[in-house]
Amino acid sequence: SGTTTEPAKEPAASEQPADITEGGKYAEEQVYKTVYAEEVTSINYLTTATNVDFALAANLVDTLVDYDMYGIIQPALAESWESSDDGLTWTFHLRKGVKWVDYEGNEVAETTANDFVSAAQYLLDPANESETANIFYSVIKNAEAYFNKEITDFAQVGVKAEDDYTLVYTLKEPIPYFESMLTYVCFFPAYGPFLDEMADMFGTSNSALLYNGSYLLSEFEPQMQRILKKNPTYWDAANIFITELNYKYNKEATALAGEMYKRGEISDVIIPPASLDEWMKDPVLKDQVRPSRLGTYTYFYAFNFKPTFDAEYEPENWKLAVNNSNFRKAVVAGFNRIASMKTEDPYNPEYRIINTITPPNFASENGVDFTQTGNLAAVTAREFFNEKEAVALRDKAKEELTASGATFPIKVLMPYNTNSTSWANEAQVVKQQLETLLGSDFIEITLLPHAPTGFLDGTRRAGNYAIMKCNWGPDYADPQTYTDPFRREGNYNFPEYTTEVTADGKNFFDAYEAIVNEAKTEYTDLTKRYELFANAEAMLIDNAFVIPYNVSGGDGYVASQVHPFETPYSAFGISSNRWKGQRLLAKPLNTEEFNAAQTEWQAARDAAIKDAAK
Amino acid sequence: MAQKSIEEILNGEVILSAEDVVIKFNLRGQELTAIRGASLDLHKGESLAIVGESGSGKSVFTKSFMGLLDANGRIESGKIMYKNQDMARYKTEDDWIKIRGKEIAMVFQDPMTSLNPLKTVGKQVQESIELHQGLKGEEARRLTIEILNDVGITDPERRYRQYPHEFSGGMRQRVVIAIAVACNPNILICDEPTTALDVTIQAQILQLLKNLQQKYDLTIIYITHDLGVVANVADRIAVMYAGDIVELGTAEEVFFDPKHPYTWALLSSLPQLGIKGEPLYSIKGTPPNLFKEIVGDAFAPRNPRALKIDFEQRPPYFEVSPTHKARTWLLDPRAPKVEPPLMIQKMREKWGALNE
Amino acid sequence: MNKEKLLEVKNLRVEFGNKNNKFVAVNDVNFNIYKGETFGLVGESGSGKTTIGRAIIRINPAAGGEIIYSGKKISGKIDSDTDRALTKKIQMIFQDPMASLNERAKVDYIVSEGLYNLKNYGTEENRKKIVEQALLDVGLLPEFASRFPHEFSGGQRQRIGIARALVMEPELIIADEPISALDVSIRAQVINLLSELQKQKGLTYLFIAHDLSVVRFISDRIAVIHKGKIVELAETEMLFDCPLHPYTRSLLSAIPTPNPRVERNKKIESYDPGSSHFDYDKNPPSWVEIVPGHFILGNEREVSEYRKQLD
Amino acid sequence: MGSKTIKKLADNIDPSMFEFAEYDESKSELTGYSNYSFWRSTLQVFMKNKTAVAFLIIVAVIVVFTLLQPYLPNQKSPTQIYIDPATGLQYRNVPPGEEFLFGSNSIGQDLWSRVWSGTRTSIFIGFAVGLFEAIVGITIGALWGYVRKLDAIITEIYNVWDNIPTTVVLIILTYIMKPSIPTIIFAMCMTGWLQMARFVRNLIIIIRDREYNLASRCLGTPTKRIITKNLLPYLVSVIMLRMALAIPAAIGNEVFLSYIGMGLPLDIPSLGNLINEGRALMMVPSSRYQLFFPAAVISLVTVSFYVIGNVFADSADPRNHV
Amino acid sequence: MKYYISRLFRSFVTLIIVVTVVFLLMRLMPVEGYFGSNYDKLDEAQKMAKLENLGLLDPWYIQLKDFYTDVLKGDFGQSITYRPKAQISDILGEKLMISLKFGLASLIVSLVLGLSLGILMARFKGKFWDKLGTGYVVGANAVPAVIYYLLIQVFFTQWFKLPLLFDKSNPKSWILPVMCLSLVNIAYYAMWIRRYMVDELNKDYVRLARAKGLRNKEIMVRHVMRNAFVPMAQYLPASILYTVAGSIYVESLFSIPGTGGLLVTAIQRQDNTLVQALSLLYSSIGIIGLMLGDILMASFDPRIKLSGEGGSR
Ligand SMILES: Nc1ncnc2c1ncn2[C@@H]1O[C@H](COP(=O)(O)OP(=O)(O)OP(=O)(O)O)[C@@H](O)[C@H]1O
Ligand SMILES: Nc1ncnc2c1ncn2[C@@H]1O[C@H](COP(=O)(O)OP(=O)(O)OP(=O)(O)O)[C@@H](O)[C@H]1O
Ligand SMILES: [Mg+2]
Ligand SMILES: [Mg+2]
Repeated sequence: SGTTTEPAKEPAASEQPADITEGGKYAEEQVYKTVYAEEVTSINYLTTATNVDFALAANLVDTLVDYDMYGIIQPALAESWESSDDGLTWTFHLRKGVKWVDYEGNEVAETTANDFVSAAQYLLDPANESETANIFYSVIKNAEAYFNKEITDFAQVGVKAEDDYTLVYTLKEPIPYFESMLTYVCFFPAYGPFLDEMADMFGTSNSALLYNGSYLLSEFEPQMQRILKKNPTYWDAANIFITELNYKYNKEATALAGEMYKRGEISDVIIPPASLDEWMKDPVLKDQVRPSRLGTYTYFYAFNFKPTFDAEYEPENWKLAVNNSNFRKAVVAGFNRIASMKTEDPYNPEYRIINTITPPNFASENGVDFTQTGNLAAVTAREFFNEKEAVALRDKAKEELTASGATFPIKVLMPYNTNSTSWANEAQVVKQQLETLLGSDFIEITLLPHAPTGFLDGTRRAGNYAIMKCNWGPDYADPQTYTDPFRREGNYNFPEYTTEVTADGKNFFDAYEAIVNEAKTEYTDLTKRYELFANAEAMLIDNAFVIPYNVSGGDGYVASQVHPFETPYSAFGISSNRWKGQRLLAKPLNTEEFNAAQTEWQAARDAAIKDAAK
Repeated sequence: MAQKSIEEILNGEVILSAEDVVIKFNLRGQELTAIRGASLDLHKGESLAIVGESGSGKSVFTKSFMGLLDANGRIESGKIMYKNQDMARYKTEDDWIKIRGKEIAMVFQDPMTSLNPLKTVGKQVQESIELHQGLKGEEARRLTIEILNDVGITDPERRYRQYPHEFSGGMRQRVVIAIAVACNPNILICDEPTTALDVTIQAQILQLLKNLQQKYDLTIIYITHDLGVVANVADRIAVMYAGDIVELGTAEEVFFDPKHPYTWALLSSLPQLGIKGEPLYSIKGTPPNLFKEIVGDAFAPRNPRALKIDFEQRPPYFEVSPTHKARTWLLDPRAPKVEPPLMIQKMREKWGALNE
Repeated sequence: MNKEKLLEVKNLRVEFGNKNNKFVAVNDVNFNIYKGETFGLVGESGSGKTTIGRAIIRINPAAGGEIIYSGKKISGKIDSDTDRALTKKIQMIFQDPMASLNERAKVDYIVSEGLYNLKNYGTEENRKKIVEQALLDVGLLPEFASRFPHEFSGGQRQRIGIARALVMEPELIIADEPISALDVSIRAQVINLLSELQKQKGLTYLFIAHDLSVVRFISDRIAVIHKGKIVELAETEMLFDCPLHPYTRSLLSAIPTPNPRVERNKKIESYDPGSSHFDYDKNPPSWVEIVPGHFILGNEREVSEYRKQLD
Repeated sequence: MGSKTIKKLADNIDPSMFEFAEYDESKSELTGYSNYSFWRSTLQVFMKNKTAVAFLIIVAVIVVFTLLQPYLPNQKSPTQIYIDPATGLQYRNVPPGEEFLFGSNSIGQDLWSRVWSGTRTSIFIGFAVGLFEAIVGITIGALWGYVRKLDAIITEIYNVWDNIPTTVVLIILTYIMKPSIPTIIFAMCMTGWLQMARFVRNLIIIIRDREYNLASRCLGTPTKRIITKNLLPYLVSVIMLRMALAIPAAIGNEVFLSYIGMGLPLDIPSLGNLINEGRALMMVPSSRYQLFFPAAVISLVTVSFYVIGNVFADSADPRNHV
Repeated sequence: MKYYISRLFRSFVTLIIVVTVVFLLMRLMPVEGYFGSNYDKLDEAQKMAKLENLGLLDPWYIQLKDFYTDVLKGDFGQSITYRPKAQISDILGEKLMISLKFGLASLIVSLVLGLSLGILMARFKGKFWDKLGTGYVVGANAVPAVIYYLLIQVFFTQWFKLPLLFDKSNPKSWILPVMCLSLVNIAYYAMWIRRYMVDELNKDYVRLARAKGLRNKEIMVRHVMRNAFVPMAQYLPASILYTVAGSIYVESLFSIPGTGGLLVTAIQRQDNTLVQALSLLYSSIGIIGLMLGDILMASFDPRIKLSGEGGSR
């Protein structure tokens, strides 16, 4: 059945608190200041796929729908929408009177359904090099053919403005997660005539962009600063509390930000692991330090089934080892993730460690989080690190491997990127910890430092590793997205090369693939769909094809005036980058306050999800 | 010609008098005695030539009259009297500024490097004038051009604006002389003014100096080891060896009646005296090491006619005539009678003897 | 004349600089050097004396004319055998004893450098012996072999330079102002040594100098060079007795004599090429043997004038 | 004048002294010259400079110590991460003390052994680069300066090579090769020899036409020997200076490379990455020791080589030998 | 004149070779680098589209031809990864100006202080000032700049109440960066001017000037200083021009939006067009700087005639 969303209530002006500080909780001056080291590459939100760029674009241009602070979809530019029964056609009814303004706040035009069509057309022109076009054309009908120039009539593409305020998307397949995709940059609107006018120059400076979001990019000087000013014409201006966002570029921000924060020159600081102790030891500073919120990027150590490395590291021997499940399991059981995690977070290493590839709070069905679904529930509950078991498994593996002609120690090539200090540190810990536990006569880990230039091509994609830490982030809010790395011809760990067989004699990977495919085509029964995905993921983990490691911890520890749980929450898309609804605190949260707030938030979210599921 | 005779000069005023000057240098922790008690009276208006082999201290001795010793050198003892002041006592730059240029000027040996390559020739001469004759601007310029003209530089107006590298060696030497003369000094010290030049130019420069001497009433000290030059210009000759003046006399006396074995050797080795096909007379050996203390006569080791005493005790000056003295034990009445070497005798035959 | 011509220089021309900026340092120079004689070359600074010497020893290439040694052309391209032979036969002594010795090498190496190059000394012991002998020949003690040049006085250094040339057992030595950098008192040492060696070994010298009194003492014949051209060439005494060319005369008149009586009254003859010569534009000078053995540069009219003077 | 009085003084001399002394010609040749050896004098002059000797000792001690350090008793490994047995936690940021002489870093490695191991690496890199630069730079520079025919071509090569941004070369090299000690040495050499070659060339041009070289040419000395015997010995002092300076320069370069992320991987400690790591702690007073120790060593090494190089260059100049 | 033309021509050839070599070297870089962090998620079609647009799929000689055709038209193209689609000239324009301003400020400071210190050192050779100066020179070179820049930034801002970061509107924020930029250069200039002055002081003409009766101070001012400056003059234009290259350390620390480190970033980010434009710029600066240096030196020193044969230099 189709879904219909009621128009949201306009937030009444009276709902805004009279006292913005709410009795001293919030700061008087709602101006956010920070220093940053990583410059945005582009403000052309239709082409870029870089996280820093999203963070900026999210506040400049609004989307059809948006998430609230608990991750529930809310109307935004679309006041209401419905889908057809076959789930292929989605119709959106747009809010009237939303203005496009330039960076100085001058009105240019009204935002209409046509702007979504224009944006799509721009996106699907290969000449514009959009890096997110594929996300768009993976779901919208005929979009891929248009992109590949197989059809030339744009009218055939599944995006249409029925009138100025009615937008219709036609999908390829009745995917259940389409709404979640709408907060992604490829579904952003852009004013057509302006796009045409700017052509190549669109999004190359703040004057080559129009704004209908909560902020205007009033100053944009790359490698120097950018200033965002509240957009007075924003349709939901009442919920924008921070009036100015001031970003100052500094390449040495990691070194300087702490000092600047202490001098009160900036609103927040990311505390590098190396100086964390210093902050924690100082009672005044400690009271301002808290962990940052978890993200959705996940990290896992992958076993490579298609080793291509130099003979010096014995790829043939590795093939024998990696296809031995006891060997892999011995490594899993012997891997003390907490020990290595301490290189990044010495105070609360467990916080970010996960047992799954799909992170918690990413997707849920019927109020049950995906990580608690099907066989994955057991995986989530399990303790991986077990010295005794590891030793036992090792002995078994050794026996089996000796029989199959492997030589010891098994050489394990483990690359890391030299531009990341924490990775280098972690790699050293992992090496030492595993070799100590399993014995260096059993495995010998060789760390392979690789320059950042061409890193992935030189290591993971080329199969030039034995075990390596990899990561993956979602493309839409559905568990399917986390199966991508392990598909055939995916260039992560090449599981299709495994020689392992299941109990019933089938090739292990074929068996896995069958489940995934079944799940993928299950569009209607989401409970079943989720369970199938969960079982597939559990299969990979249980058989030690990958070792789930951690979920990205945002920025580690921070001291910040920003309240981490007042921001919009979304597992995917750019909503969580929005400043909407946020206020700067008078005093930053400390860790206890953070934990309390998190618990509170989790409860509220669970309730909200249950609520929404009804 | 208003040229004074030797007698007139020697009876005239003593303008500068050095007495028992000892000059030492510190060199990397060692001490080098460059001048070992040399004395000299300089008479107003005379031309005195100092001859001697390289390293004998000619330059050091005369530089000490202007306070131009290198930083590692010092006057250990002795007096240098000028206008009733003992310049050996001078310490500060301020003391010397009153002497340098104004009273005593110097012409250096190497015309190629003695001029600042980046300043026009005119400016460099004019600098002297402004410094010592109190003239400025156009006046100074006019005088500069006049002096350039005096030293025989044709077309001085144009030359004024040229740089040293546009001048030939001879011309540069003239400029250096012009600079010295422009200071309007009483005494001019010419340290090897012509060594770097070829004979024709050399002759011109010497003539020039002689003319200037008359025009400006200069007292000139010539330092050279070319006896031909000496013969041309000198009224008196001082022969130096190893930091000491070993013989001093009028030009005639030294050329025609030399007394010191070193002077003999020096004159004997002149190729003009040689007979083709026969070896020239030559001084064997090398000069003494000035780092070591020299006992007796410094020339003794190279002197075939050295007396035993020469290795023991330093000879005093013996007066040959009121104007002629020499430091050699051979003049001591107790010494055996030694005839000057053959060459000297031959020379007398050829050019005549003293008082001829 | 029955003297053997060792070296013939014919119409030699030497140029410096590149095409656009050519400078002719030596132009149309002719002379012969006979075996066993000392040939003097005098002239003012920059007149091209050194350049001629260097052209003969092949440091400066000849731009025109030829140089013939023992009947063999040695200018221009020559094969490596001839090159080796010539290296041995023609040697040079340099003006500045300070600058011409490698300060960072021991005397032993300096003297044997040529031997190493020719590799003709047989055993190492033999080489030592040769060096020893060479040092003795120039009046130095053999033990000096292990010392460095800067420990020697100027005269001693120049003798090392001579020893270096001698070990090659050359036939012709080009002595480029070998004494002008030396002190009067040691000049004689070197001059004596050179004549001594000439007698002993039958050497031939090209003796370059600007000190005419020395040249007169040592040379058999003298060539006077002015601005890259030889203006007069004659046997020494003939040249000093009756110099013909105005430049030679002015040069001779300027020689300082160590005799105050003479010197004070001396008159210098000045030489001004502009006024001394007759219509060179129309009537260019040529190299004429005015009496046997006495050559002079002049045009017909001048030559007849000179003839008159001779008579 | 004063001669009368002098005569009196001289009166009491034994008349036998007024006889001719024996004259020995060869003795007069010998006067005043001593035995001399270039290197001995160089050493003597060098040794007279107290400061230089002090720095030489420092460098020697540092070099010897870095080599010996791993073999001394109770040394920790520079890459091992130390775990507190009591808590099972890594010894993170332990200030200098008994357990860790120079303290530990943020993941529990021993800074003492890291600093020495890093010094060893960096000095090795410095030496290797210095040596390579010297060999290649001198060879090419000498040919460039002495052999006229090669001048134009090498000059053009130089112009091109000199104008290609070093960073381009460095980054492309590190891309083609793995980040490792040989890579970094190779990368630095690729760009470093150029300056040396040019420097040598300019020096050689100054002295190539000196008379003693003409003399050698007249003696038929082949180019190779002229370069090795006549030219290079004159350059030894300046070349030594350059080489001495090449070592600190290479270390400084390594710091820069680490700074732009092209340096050695962290598991190969070097002064460059130690400093770069420590830099982040500049603002953390209690951890500044992590920067201080490597910085102190690097400064000491640099100053030492600088002073030694300069003093050595002075002492190798025979003008300064008496 | 002829000399300059032929020299310009040769420089031009060099320039072309340099840029071509850089161009080719950049093509050696892995394709991955042209894409952002999102590389993993792009499909083949997208990758090809991008490479196609960048012209990277053409054979190298076509790419080279296109590049030169554009350059001849005065078009340095658009940045590809650093700031996609932005005109190179726009990116560089501002950055060059700001680095130039800082560079010149620091150059002036370093010249004034460096030369004064150097002169002081030469004047009192072997005395206190000389020793102090030498200590400074050694120190400035020995301690890694990365370290003391940070120290200066942190402590000087505390002590003198100066802003931490550069701020266009606050003139005070110039002080520390200029100071950091100058520290090493002061040492450098002091060292060289001292050395040249000491060399000059040993020359004969100084002796003559002294004999003339000039005071030491006057000799310094009227004769030695200018002469000692000649060898430095050669490098001056290049130093001025090179100020536009900025300093990676200082600009990073003080948030100065200049060109410091731009080349490094551009190479690491594989922004080919930017790298090419920068190498063209820097090589031209190098070559022109050298030429201007020669001209300047010739104008200081009348002996130097550039038009002569290339001879010994
Ligand atoms: N600055 C100095 N330091 C050390 N020794 C010096 C210094 N100046 C001169 N001497 C020494 O003093 C001695 C005399 O030198 P001086 O220059 O006076 O000789 P000279 O007779 O002028 O020789 P020349 O004819 O070569 O000019 C020499 O042995 C020289 O080495
Ligand atoms: N390498 C060279 N390049 C250009 N010109 C040169 C070169 N060598 C010599 N000359 C010029 O050739 C002319 C003759 O020089 P040469 O050295 O032969 O003169 P010289 O008679 O030996 O003079 P001196 O008596 O000063 O040694 C001079 O004008 C000189 O400037
Ligand atoms: Mg002298
Ligand atoms: Mg010559």
